[in-house]
Amino acid sequence: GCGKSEETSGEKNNDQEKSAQSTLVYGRGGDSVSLDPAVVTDGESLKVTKNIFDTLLDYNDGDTSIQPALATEWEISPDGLTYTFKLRQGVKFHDGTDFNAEAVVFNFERWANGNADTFPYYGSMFGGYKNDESHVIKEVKAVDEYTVQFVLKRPQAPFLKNIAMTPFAIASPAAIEKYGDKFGENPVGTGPFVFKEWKRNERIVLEKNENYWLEGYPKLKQLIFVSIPDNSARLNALLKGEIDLMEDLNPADLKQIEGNKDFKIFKRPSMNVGYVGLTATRGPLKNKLVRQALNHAVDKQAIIDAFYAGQAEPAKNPLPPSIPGYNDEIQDYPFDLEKAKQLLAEAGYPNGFEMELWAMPVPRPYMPDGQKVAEAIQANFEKIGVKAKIVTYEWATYLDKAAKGEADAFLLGWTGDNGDADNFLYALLDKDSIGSNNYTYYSNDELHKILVEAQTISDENKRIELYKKAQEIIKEDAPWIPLVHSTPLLAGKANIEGFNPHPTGSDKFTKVEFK
Amino acid sequence: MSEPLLRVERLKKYFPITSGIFGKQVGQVKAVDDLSFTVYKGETLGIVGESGCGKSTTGRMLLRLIEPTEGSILFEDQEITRLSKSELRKVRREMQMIFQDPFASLNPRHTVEKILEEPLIVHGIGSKQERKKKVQEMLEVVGLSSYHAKRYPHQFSGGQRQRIGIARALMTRPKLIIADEPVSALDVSIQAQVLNLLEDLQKEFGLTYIFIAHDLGVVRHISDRVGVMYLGRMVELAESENLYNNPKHPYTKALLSAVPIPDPEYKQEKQLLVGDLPSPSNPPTGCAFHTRCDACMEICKTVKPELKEVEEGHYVACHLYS
Amino acid sequence: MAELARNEAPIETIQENEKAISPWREGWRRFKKNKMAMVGMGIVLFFILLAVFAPLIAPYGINDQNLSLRLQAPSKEHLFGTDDFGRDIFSRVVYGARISLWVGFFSVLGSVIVGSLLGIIAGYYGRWVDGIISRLFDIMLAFPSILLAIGIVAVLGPSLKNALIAIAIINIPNFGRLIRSRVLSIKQEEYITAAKAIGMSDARILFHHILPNSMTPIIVQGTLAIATAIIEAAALGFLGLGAQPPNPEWGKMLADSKAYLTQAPWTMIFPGLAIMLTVLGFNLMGDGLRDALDPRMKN
Amino acid sequence: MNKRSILEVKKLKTSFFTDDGEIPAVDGIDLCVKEGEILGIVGESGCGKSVTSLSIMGLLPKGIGKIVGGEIWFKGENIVNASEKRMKEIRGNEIAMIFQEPMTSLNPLFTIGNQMMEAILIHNKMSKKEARDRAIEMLKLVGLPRAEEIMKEYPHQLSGGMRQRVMIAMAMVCNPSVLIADEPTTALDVTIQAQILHLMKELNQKFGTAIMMITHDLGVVAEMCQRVVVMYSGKIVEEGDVKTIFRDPKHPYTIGLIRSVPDIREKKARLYSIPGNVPKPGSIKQGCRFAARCEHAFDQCLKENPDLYEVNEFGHRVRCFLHQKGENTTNERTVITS
Amino acid sequence: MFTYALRRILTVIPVLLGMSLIVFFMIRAIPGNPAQVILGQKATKEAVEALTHKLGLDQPWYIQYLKYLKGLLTGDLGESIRTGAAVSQEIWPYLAATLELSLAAMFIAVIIGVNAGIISAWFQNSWFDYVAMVLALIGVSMPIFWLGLMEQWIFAINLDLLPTSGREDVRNPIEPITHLYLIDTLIQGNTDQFIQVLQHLVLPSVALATIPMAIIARMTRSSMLEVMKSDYIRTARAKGLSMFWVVYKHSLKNAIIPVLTVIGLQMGLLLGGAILTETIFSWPGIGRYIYEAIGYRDYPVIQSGILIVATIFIFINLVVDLLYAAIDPRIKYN
Ligand SMILES: Nc1ncnc2c1ncn2[C@@H]1O[C@H](COP(=O)(O)OP(=O)(O)OP(=O)(O)O)[C@@H](O)[C@H]1O
Ligand SMILES: Nc1ncnc2c1ncn2[C@@H]1O[C@H](COP(=O)(O)OP(=O)(O)OP(=O)(O)O)[C@@H](O)[C@H]1O
Ligand SMILES: [Mg+2]
Ligand SMILES: [Mg+2]
Ligand code: NI
Repeated sequence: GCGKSEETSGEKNNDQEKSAQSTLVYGRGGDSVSLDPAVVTDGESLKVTKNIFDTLLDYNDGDTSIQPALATEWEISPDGLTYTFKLRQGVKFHDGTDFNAEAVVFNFERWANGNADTFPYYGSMFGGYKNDESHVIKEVKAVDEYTVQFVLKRPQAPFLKNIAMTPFAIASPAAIEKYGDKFGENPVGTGPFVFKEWKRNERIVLEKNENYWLEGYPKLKQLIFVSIPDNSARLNALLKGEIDLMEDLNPADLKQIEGNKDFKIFKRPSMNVGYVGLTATRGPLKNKLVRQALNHAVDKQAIIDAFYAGQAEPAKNPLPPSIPGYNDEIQDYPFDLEKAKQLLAEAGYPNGFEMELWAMPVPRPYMPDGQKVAEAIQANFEKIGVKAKIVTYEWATYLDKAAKGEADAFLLGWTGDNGDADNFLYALLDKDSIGSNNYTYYSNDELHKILVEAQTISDENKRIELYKKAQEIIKEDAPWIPLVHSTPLLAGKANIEGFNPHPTGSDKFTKVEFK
Repeated sequence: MSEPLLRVERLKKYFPITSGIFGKQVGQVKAVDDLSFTVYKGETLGIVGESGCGKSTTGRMLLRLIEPTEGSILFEDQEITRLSKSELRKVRREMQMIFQDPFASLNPRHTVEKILEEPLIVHGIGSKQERKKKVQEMLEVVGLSSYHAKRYPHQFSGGQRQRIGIARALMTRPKLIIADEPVSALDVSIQAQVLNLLEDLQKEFGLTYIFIAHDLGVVRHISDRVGVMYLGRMVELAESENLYNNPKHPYTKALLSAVPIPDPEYKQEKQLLVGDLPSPSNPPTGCAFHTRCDACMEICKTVKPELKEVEEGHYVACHLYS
Repeated sequence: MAELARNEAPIETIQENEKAISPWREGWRRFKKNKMAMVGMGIVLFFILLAVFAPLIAPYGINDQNLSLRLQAPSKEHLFGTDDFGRDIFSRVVYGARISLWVGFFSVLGSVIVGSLLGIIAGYYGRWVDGIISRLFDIMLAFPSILLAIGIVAVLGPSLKNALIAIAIINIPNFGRLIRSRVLSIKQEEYITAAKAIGMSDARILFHHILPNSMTPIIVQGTLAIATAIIEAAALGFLGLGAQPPNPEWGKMLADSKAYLTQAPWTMIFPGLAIMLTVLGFNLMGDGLRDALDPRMKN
Repeated sequence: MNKRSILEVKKLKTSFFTDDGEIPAVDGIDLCVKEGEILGIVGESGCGKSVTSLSIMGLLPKGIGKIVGGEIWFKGENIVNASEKRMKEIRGNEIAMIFQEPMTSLNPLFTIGNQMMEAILIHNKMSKKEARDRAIEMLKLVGLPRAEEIMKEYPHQLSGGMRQRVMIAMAMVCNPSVLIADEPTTALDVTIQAQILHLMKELNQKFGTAIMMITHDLGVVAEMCQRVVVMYSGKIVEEGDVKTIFRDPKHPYTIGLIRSVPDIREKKARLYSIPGNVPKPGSIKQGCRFAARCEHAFDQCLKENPDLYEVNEFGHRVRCFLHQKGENTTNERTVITS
Repeated sequence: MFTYALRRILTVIPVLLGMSLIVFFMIRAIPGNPAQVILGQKATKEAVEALTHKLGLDQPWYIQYLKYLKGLLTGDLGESIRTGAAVSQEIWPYLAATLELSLAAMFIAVIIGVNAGIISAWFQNSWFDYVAMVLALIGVSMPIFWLGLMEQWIFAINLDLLPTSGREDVRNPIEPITHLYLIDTLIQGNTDQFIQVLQHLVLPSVALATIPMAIIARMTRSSMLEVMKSDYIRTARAKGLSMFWVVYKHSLKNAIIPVLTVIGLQMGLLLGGAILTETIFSWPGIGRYIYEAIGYRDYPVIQSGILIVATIFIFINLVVDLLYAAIDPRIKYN
């Protein structure tokens, strides 16, 4: 209540505001599901836990390269099977208990003993759980109080990147035991902010961790996450000063912010791709030439200008350029309606055909407004005689039906989890992923061989070669029309400093402050 | 007297009073309670009584528009109460009804022609041309013009509508007509027209009427015999002259004396009844009239008097005469 | 006999040359006198004409995109301005009339047919049949109707057709109840007793007397229901559960331009006004019809 | 017969303005009510009886009904254009009214006591307690048993006769000088009607309240009234002493009316009947309104409208050309003298 | 009267049962698996299957339904699939938000609607009557989501008078006690916050009030006109009662009965039908809660949410019925 919080009432005072603002209100589209990072898969939850918990390793500020966090240094055995981490000393959980090797082991044991239901990310990143054949981790042991050792069954190339993922944050063993099932509502970690209050669907309040291991940080006294589902409403809230920082700015509103000196734009480096999936098992789309023709028929730049406010780059590969392995030599299919028509005729559809074009009902970072993009594409297709009927389902239904291969062409996208090429190419286009994230039912054995090989070797350069080759195959087969790599936009008060939006979508507010 | 056309015996109608969602019966309205009378061919039987005494219910039961609770109705030796639906339809050709409200009893969306033709269609009488012709004829009979056939009811005055209602009843050439207060909604000058018409039609077609009304003057005028009802029962039944000149039941006496006479010079000792009509859902024990009767005896409070013939053709249900 | 009648021939209140005035004609006469109702009918007719002649009236196609002319303010070329695809809003609003009228009319037609059928069955047969049907209506009415519509669309998948079906379904109980009570009250009318007295069969009574006499409230209620149906369709469209792009459904147009409220308010103002005017037209007309056809039915 | 008149209506014209145009419901009637007398007004449905009474009370339906001409003199004051404030003082206090439908004339949501006391408190400065006592007294006066209980009851708990008694009690509560009774017994059964008529007569005698008794039942008139006015289609066609009118009616309509009523004392062979229908008000534009139905109608009747001609000096007047000739009244217009 | 209320409550049971059945099937007919939704786009097949099993969604429908019913009988509304919290606990804040909003809207609608109706009837055919009735007609013809947006545009954005969305100021949050913030702030005696809550209430409640207000005004007017034509009003006037008392005592009490029905119905509609307003004004209410639950296939939340809304709706109608009895002595329930 405000009655007792003096600094909040103080903030209302204008003259004090400039010097003393120390509460940041962050407006976002939805609420968290749980604040136990290990049990969730949704970005909204992780966004918050990122600030309550720390991971052993962390990503660098603007990209996905690794830097120390709770672990200060690490060592990899030459066979790539043993990883030894030195832990930071003197760190305490928010409940006052000590952070040490035992705590790390406890956390990993907890996850490994779970299942796909309880700790979904663990299973998918580390190949399964304790008794599974495919489980990568053989053993986690505490060598001494501040040394932990991971022994793997087989080498895993992106292991360090995985370890750095927000879900694998180290939680207080004491608190886990204390709260049991309710840990998700009473999270205790070592992070820069301490959990204070959660009012579902409205706000989550975090407070400064006075004993944070990074000297002098965090700068903010309070960090509040509020949910305002509607993008425009959120913008209004920002303009009226009800919030300080907002994500998912409608690209259309970019100009408005840029023209206002009280506010500024923050751009999240792109690690995503938005695409049109062309289901390879349906009607005319079975034909590679048709798919290529459609690739020629989309004016990506116009779409970007109109619906991304220019804040995206046209995509030619499934991979975003920032990810190692990106093949920049590939020439995109140019926007060429004549060529497209010619290809269609070649494929036996000189007069075009009819199909469904599914448009996603919800805004995503890679596609702020699926409906509009679909409409633009529809108009493009129309010009080569392809009559696309726009179909929308509710988001859950959409994914469900698309996964079953019921869509002809559909809009979708992907945000990378850990900055590895595997997380895009294998997850989205390998034949193993049919039924899960390969919605196009595209299946190419040669590609499959390459992708599997790249998973098991740890030689970075070799992997990059393999991925480049993979992208060539994909370009030729054209299971997608890669549309864009978008730059998600955030807007905030002009005096916010130290905020560098992270490509993964989860930001740490340790260094953020008001000037 | 001629032969009987309709014989009603111990007719009863108890309407259930239900309550609640499960329709539990919590009581009964004894609308008609043990009613017997006979109607002879060619006569007019008047039935009078105050509002709610069961006149309409009786009339409707005779046509089985309301199912009787008990009792028998013999029409030309057919037991009406036991007829199947299709047999009943045949009988309805022979018995017709004229209603009180000239506004409500004609379907506002049908032309006069359609209204009059319908009985014929229902009973499959005549070809289309024949039916049309019959309609025209009947309109003339009841004093309307043939060009009225295409009009709708709302274009007519009350008296004219009542004529249409009468025409409809006559279309199938019935033997018996039950007229339920046919003139009580009409103005005096129109009332006389309709009464005359009814009389003329009776002569013309040899009709038998059961004439229900609460206006004692009208009933006297048109009826050969008159029955007086009180709370669902017949309290007195006699030749019209006899009943009016020599009423026997205390209720009949009071009723007659209550009627204002349109003659300022005629002075008559009023016999004012006390109180209101008791509720038919909770009728008094014994003689239903005992609560308002100034000749009430002990026996009246407990024993129901039967309708008995005390003089030739003069029936009374009163302990004074037993 | 005829002589006798002539003796007392009444003076005619109707002259021979006077026309037969059917209740419909009478209703129309009263309707014509009602200024508000005529305004309503004018508005409705206007939108109907707009819908019918949309291709002639609209200067541009509904999907003529021109991304370089996005969000232009109203001007001579674009009376209502352009939307975020550079499409002409005026043309889209004109074509939108087709959709709204189509949904309004057919959804109500659907509810009327199904509702009347159920209502007649319930009212005529009574007892347990009535019990079951009435309970069904109770259940449907206790549902928050917009949630029910959303649920139905979620099951069927969002599209204009399914929105129409959903709207038809949620309006069924209204008509069902109306007809049921109408049947019940008409059953009590004396002319029905008269029909029974002449030996008419139940079916004939139902079709020749009860149904025709239930028409006026259906027409009145139907007109008013078209008004609500148009709003409901727009609401579903607004939630993205109705018409799919590039269909220029008014509600959908509002939803699509919501983001431009501050920059380009015209994208919101005109479709909204179109909805309001159409609905107002039907409401005015419905009110007038009620006064003219069914003066007893005031609410 | 030389009582003063307290209510006088002169050339009253009241019209309704509807979609179908102006309907002259009351078209220039003159009548007066004298102290303590019972004046009967008879006529068939729609002839303007109720409209006359509502015009007097100033209770015409707002917006459509309007007095378009004439005067209404009450105790020497023309109340046609009296202010609403003045009318409020008159209504209920000086002129009271009871209506035809006892079933709907009492507000169903308030107790009898509440409605009775309201009538008292509007016009009298009294405590609630006093008003209550007065109300109970009145209820007893009109012959209601258990008056105290009835005070607490709602209208629906009473029978029609009892309600009409309540209405009368309410009307009489301020001792009005004129009571207008608009068909007070039409909706009641004969036995109850007899009770109510008896009561009204008693009150008339006891308090000397003048009563304007509107009815269409000639029997009621014969039994109750001293004088009677016969109306036809918005006009008075005959006026006079009850006995005279019944013994020697002059107007063909009055004659027809009296002859067409069946009598319970004897059976007439055939009823006399006036041919034709009651005309809608305003439908006859020219001539005597009764001419079309009149056996004696001649040319003049179809063209001109007859005046009310005096038949004798006792106030027997008739609107018929037949009697213009018979009597040699000199002037075109008869002035009503009181 | 008490037994009547009891009986009415009993009749509600089959309706609610039927409704629970319909809702149960309807939401299961929506394609899409809740487990998939919860785990998101990136979940593995196994994870989805495991969760499906854990949620008991792989059991035959009748077992699921019976389980749910059994829970209901013991007052257990189930647990949210998404958050794992008990629906019975989770739902109140949302319900309170909607209650506060719709009560505020109803308050506005009734106060203005009833009085406008009365005055229109009293001065029938006056300019006030015309203006009020034209406005009312426009009101019933208004798409409220559009009205809401226009309000935001004019009052919040252009004129900057009122907040655009939400129930409270995030920086100055309210300590919930009852979750009805007006009451909470009053209890805490915090006038600043009370005003702040009021400010947040204005725009959405006005948008929400428009239609009921228009309907109530029209209904009141026609009902008043009807009543004022009645015999007993003529009687009251014949007694010499002034117009004011005739209108506000004799007419209003009679005329209000059909208006009450409308108020009851509209209140019910507001509760469930505020989704659009709640969406536009980011009002954390029950409508949006259920709507979002549909998106997440959160079966227990949808089922119980709709059931609760319907129960309240039915309950309001029950109260209206009982009010009738209180107003109208002719209605005897026993
Ligand atoms: N359908 C019904 N259900 C229950 N009670 C009924 C029904 N019809 C009539 N009654 C009751 O039966 C009694 C007799 O009614 P009926 O209509 O026969 O009287 P009536 O003599 O024709 O009266 P009126 O002169 O008013 O026409 C009344 O008390 C009435 O309330
Ligand atoms: N509210 C009204 N609107 C239009 N016309 C009316 C209205 N009230 C009365 N009239 C007209 O005035 C005429 C006289 O009506 P009034 O009520 O005075 O008749 P009445 O003599 O009292 O008849 P009844 O015996 O039926 O009561 C009627 O024919 C009718 O056409
Ligand atoms: Mg009857
Ligand atoms: Mg009258
Ligand atoms: Ni506070």
